[in-house]
Amino acid sequence: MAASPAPVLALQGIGKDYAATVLDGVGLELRAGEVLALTGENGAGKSTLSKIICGLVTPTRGQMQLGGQPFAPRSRREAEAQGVRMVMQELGLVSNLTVAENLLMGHLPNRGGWLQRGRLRELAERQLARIGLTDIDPDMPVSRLGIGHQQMVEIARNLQDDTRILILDEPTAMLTPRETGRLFGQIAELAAAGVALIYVSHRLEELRRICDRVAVLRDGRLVDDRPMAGVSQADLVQRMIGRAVDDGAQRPRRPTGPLRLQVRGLGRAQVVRDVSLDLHSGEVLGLAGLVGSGRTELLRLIYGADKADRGTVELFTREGKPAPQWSSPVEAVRQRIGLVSEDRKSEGLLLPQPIRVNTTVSDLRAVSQAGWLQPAKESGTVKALVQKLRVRCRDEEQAVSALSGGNQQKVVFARWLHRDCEVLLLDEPTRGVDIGARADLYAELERMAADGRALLMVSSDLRELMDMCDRIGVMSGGRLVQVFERGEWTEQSLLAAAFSAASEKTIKETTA
Amino acid sequence: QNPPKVALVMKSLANEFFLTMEEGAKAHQKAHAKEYTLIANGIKDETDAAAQIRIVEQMVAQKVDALVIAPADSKALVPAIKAAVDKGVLVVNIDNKLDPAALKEKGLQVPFVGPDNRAGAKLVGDALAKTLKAGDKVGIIEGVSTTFNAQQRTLGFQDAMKAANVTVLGVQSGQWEIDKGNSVASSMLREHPDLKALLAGNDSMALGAVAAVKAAGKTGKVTVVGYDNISAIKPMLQDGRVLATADQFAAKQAVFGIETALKALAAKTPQSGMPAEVKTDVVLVTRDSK
Amino acid sequence: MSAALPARNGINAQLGTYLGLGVVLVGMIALFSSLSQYFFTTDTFVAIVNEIPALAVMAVGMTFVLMIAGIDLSVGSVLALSAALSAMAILQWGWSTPAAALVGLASGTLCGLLLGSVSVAWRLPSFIVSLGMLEVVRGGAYLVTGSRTQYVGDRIAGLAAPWIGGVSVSFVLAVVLVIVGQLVLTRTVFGRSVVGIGTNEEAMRLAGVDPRPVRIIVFALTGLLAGLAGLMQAARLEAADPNAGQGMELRVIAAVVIGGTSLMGGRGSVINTFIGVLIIAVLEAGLAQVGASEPSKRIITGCVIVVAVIVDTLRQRRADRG
Amino acid sequence: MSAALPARNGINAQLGTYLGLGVVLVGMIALFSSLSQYFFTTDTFVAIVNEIPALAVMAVGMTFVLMIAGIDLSVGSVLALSAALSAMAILQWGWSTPAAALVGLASGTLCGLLLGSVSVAWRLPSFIVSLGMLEVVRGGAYLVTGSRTQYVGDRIAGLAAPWIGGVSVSFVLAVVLVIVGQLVLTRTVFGRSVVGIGTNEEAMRLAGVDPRPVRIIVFALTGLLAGLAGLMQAARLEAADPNAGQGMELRVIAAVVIGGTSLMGGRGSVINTFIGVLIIAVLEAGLAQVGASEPSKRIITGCVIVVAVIVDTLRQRRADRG
Ligand SMILES: Nc1ncnc2c1ncn2[C@@H]1O[C@H](COP(=O)(O)OP(=O)(O)OP(=O)(O)O)[C@@H](O)[C@H]1O
Ligand SMILES: Nc1ncnc2c1ncn2[C@@H]1O[C@H](COP(=O)(O)OP(=O)(O)OP(=O)(O)O)[C@@H](O)[C@H]1O
Ligand SMILES: [Mg+2]
Ligand SMILES: [Mg+2]
Repeated sequence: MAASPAPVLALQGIGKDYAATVLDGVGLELRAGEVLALTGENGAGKSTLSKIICGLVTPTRGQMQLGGQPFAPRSRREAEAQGVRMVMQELGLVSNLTVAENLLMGHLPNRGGWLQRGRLRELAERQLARIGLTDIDPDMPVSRLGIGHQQMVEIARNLQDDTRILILDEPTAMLTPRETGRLFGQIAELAAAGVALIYVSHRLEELRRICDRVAVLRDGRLVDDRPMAGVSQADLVQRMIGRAVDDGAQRPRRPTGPLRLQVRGLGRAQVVRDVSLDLHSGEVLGLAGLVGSGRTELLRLIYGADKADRGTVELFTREGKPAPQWSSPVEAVRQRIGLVSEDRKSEGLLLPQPIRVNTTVSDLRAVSQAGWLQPAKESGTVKALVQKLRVRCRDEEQAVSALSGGNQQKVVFARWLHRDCEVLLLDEPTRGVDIGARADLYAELERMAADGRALLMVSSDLRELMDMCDRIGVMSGGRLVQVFERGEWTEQSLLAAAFSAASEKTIKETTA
Repeated sequence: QNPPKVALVMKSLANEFFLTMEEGAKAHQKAHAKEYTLIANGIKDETDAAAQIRIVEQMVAQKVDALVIAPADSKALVPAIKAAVDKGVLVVNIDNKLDPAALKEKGLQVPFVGPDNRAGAKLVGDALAKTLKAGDKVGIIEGVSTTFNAQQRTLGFQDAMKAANVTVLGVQSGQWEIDKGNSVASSMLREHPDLKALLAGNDSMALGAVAAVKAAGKTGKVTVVGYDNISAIKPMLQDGRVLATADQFAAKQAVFGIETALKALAAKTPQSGMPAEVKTDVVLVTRDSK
Repeated sequence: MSAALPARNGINAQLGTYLGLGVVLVGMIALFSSLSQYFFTTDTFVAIVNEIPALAVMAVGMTFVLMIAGIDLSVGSVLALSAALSAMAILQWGWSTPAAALVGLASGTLCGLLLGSVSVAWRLPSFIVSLGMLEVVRGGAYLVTGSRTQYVGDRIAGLAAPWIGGVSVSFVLAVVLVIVGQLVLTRTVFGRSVVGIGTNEEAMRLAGVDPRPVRIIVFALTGLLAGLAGLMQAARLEAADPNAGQGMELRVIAAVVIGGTSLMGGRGSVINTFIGVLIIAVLEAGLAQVGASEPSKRIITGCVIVVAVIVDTLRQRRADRG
Repeated sequence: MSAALPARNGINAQLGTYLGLGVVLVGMIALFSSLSQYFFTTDTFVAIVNEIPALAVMAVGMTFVLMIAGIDLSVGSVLALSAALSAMAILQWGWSTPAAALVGLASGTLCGLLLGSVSVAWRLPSFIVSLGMLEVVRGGAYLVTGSRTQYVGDRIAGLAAPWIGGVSVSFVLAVVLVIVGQLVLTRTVFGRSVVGIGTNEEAMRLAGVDPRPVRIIVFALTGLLAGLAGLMQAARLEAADPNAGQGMELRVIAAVVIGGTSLMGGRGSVINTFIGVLIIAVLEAGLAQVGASEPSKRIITGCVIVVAVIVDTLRQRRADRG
């Protein structure tokens, strides 16, 4: 990577104050053809810094130069006009518009205001092809895509020819290894073509794989900025959070208790087909699979959030007695089943409401008497959970919308701890969660398992599954194709299973 | 040969006055079932001329022989009536007189069968004036200010007050409604503590005014008069909470119009050969009226 | 910050919430007092106070409806129907006044229940269902009364009778309902569900709170309160007018929105709604009292609605930022 | 699936979109034809066709407003004001008819522009701003006309004059506007921005599309169309009635919502709106022709509104699933 001597982008003393100071005195240089890793704890200010660079947030202090010229974009549009683009951490697609329209929104091809539909399709197809999405119909409404595909579209949207700087804010949080691989290929190509990239992620092994340099933010300050070569993972963690974490060393299979959840022949349309599985007390069962393989839908069917076309789900108490059936989330929660959904923004959180309100919704009876809430009890309960999960916040009255992504996820988690769930369904539970917080969540999961609860966890992060789970089921094309016992799996065998059901065909079917 | 078909188009049938009118017409038709058939319609909102035009057009499409109409607006209905006449429908105007200038411009002759609202209001005002002294102060609660009848009644009230040298302190709209009439009345009573009487453009607003007088603790000190003689006003007349109202014989109004139309149909009188005006009665109603 | 979220710094912040609207209200009173010597008198305030119960009570219900991102356009018709039924129960069927009142309240509740159930069962926007109800229920009021204003007399005047210092029972009842409404919204499980459903219905469903019964109850409650408003109105006028309450839905919604409740759901306060009601009532009374002409009444009313909302919004934004 | 999303299977799917409402419409026509021998005649349909232009034109604008999750309650008042100004321009200022028409259109556009700008500038819900405008503009119409209907006569009747087969210029214009509206919505950058903003405003902002000018343009356009509706109405009445269009906002919204446009934004079709307008017009015409009583008119209208929306919703859901 031959870096040219003059930086394309230079930041000096960048600071941002909201109610509190979230960025302070950040100085950074970025050269053409370079991939910079930007990392740090949840709430360290990574997204804020990225947004400042691409014009979405105005800094309180400091200057920027782009190619030697002063650079102070007032809107994303202005930044994009100068070739500065960003893939946002949170999804920002418009569900009622087509894939093509989303890809080109802001510069739709037109003649006198009238869309040129042929050209639109052509441009969209070209852009999708860049990241290997040849199997998506550009005229399909985005609402029909799974969240993983949406993330790919979001990335594709920012792969433009005129890009000088591209920021990727946790692009792989929702992606499985295949898509991640394609993305990395694209990143290497861009870097070779002289584009400067900033890559924000909590997945340290990814950073080590593709980045040239690493910058670490802590509490809004830049605490480290050095070449990636020679930096060890432990070193990075130490820098990020100021302490070492246990990296989930090889643990033996947990002792399993009685059967708690029995799924038989569960299916819905073409998305989930004939899935049967058993989940035991004290066990963590993982679910791996490619984007769109039906894992999310399976969890929703079990939970009762969607109606199954066929199949049964049965729950057993700790004593092994069959519990009542349920057909809606409301009844499921009554049976102490919880779901951490993958899209916390639209399906999980009450964004403008305080942490307190978000936490106790899952069981308001526990903090009320005869229908009247007990404010002291409620606050106390939530305070304890906030402390236990180390949610970074002013206090439990802060609106969830003002928390960083990782901390928002902790609040979702707190909700189910409050409900004291016997069976917890987790869909990408550590999406966007920093390594320190992740360790906190893992520890909590560990405690739950040890306490005899049953956990079913979907994740696109194979490392996480391999570290945490006692068994891993692999879904492909809506089927549960194989279940591996601990010790039986390797990364290769899991991936092979995930690809087994001719995935290209699957995508075509499910999106038609 | 089928009996002729007559369409009766009124203003709001949610207004007791027009409802009574409709019922009178239906009773008349029942008694003369062999002589004609009747389609009666009203609009939702008394001032919605466009809605009434729609009904007139549908009546023409229904191929009625005669149209008896109480226009929601004395000018805006003229083009629709002209179109009806051109299609050979015989038109009779009741209740609210069509604008002579507009009719003239269209070269139309439409007989008006109905009362004189201004004269009727003057009757009520005169009855009130007898209980007042020169220099006393009163307030007027008008109907929807933009309507012809509301304007005529206010003018009639003012005529009477002027004749008796009584001061009218204000005219405010109660929108023909009991509730609005009530709040306007109570505001007037507060602003003018020496008010002696409230003249309401219809009985609904008079009912509202009575309630306002009571709430202000002025029962017996402030006289209320109304217009229309609806059934709910009768107990008020009896115990003196309302001094007087006017009766335009709603039930007969439409009947007069229908009879005029039937006569012309029978005699094959053309539209242009119809009489210009048939005045109907307005009488004063007080406790002593039978 | 809306009052549905308990204030952070206790009493002070709570008061701050009412400040923006309070300023508008006081400004209006001052203005009218300078324009009319009789405005700033006990009589005026007693009269205003006795005029608002129906509006206030409906606004309490509407606050809950807007909180769940719904809307109820049928309240004016429901008011008329419930007053009409009560009146007919007394006049035609010879029922006792309490029994007649119960019929009125029950009919209101049923209307709300129907509205809520239909909109929940078919997942239809309450806007359109209540628009349909507006027509149907008004038709019902005409049917019941034969489209004639029914004079009932003293027998139903109880609610409107002056009580302490000339203030009517209705007003006291309305104030009690405002306070109860606020407590229910902020301090009960039901209220919390309302806030949550208004903020993100799907999230609430996945968190195990079934939004459907909550929605239905909110509409039924609003129907009940509209029915009560019908009784209050009938008591004040000693008559039931089948045309009563026409266009009232927009006045009610204006009061609630002036009070800072969001039409998008999740944000609102019953106390602020009450201040909104006061603003509208003072405005109407003041304009009538100074004898403003019809066009100027319209223009001023429109401007006040918009200005009040702007003032409140700016204050709210400042508070959110600080 | 709404027609704003390009249909996947071309013509067939497109037709399917209109099926649910079409069934309701045909059912109503069949019913009224069986009730009245003169209903199914050219005269009736010509009359209906000439009644709807004002409603249809306003509904086109309202579709766009609902698409961006806004609402405009002021359209009825704007109709009255623009008719009033045009009439006064002719009567008082002695202007030519085209110049007067321009004044009417310009005033409508200005009202919409004001509404849009205020609601965008302070980020206020258009519901409340337009509620304020409803009052202010109505007051303006009273002022301009001196609260009296202004008779103008033949000179402004042009738009309503029968043209081909008795069908008026207004109707042809309305149909053209419906088609143009649909094309703008589905085939232009502006239309796609409208859909996008209604679906997810924040995402559009992030994608570099400033929602503010789009919002303002939508309201200005709706004002312009309401102004045009005012001219159409004035042409039919040959007069400007300051009370014209009262309560029209709810009829317009009912038509648009019956046509399947979502009040939450992002989803709608101008063609379907037009079918909604036809449903309302046929219903009103039919009820008038059979001479239904006032209460039954109300009750039937309310039920049809709700049933039409239920039918359309069920069809849409089935389509979405299949
Ligand atoms: N609009 C806002 N108003 C107030 N505070 C904010 C706002 N946006 C972000 N913050 C705060 O700024 C801090 C930095 O947030 P940011 O999203 O940049 O963190 P991050 O490093 O991207 O974290 P994560 O890894 O969780 O995505 C957090 O404490 C967050 O609560
Ligand atoms: N409502 C729907 N209509 C049509 N297709 C759908 C719908 N919901 C999901 N799908 C499709 O079903 C497939 C399975 O989706 P699901 O979200 O369960 O997969 P996943 O394994 O969780 O992947 P992801 O990483 O995308 O979340 C996807 O291809 C998705 O596009
Ligand atoms: Mg971030
Ligand atoms: Mg998923």
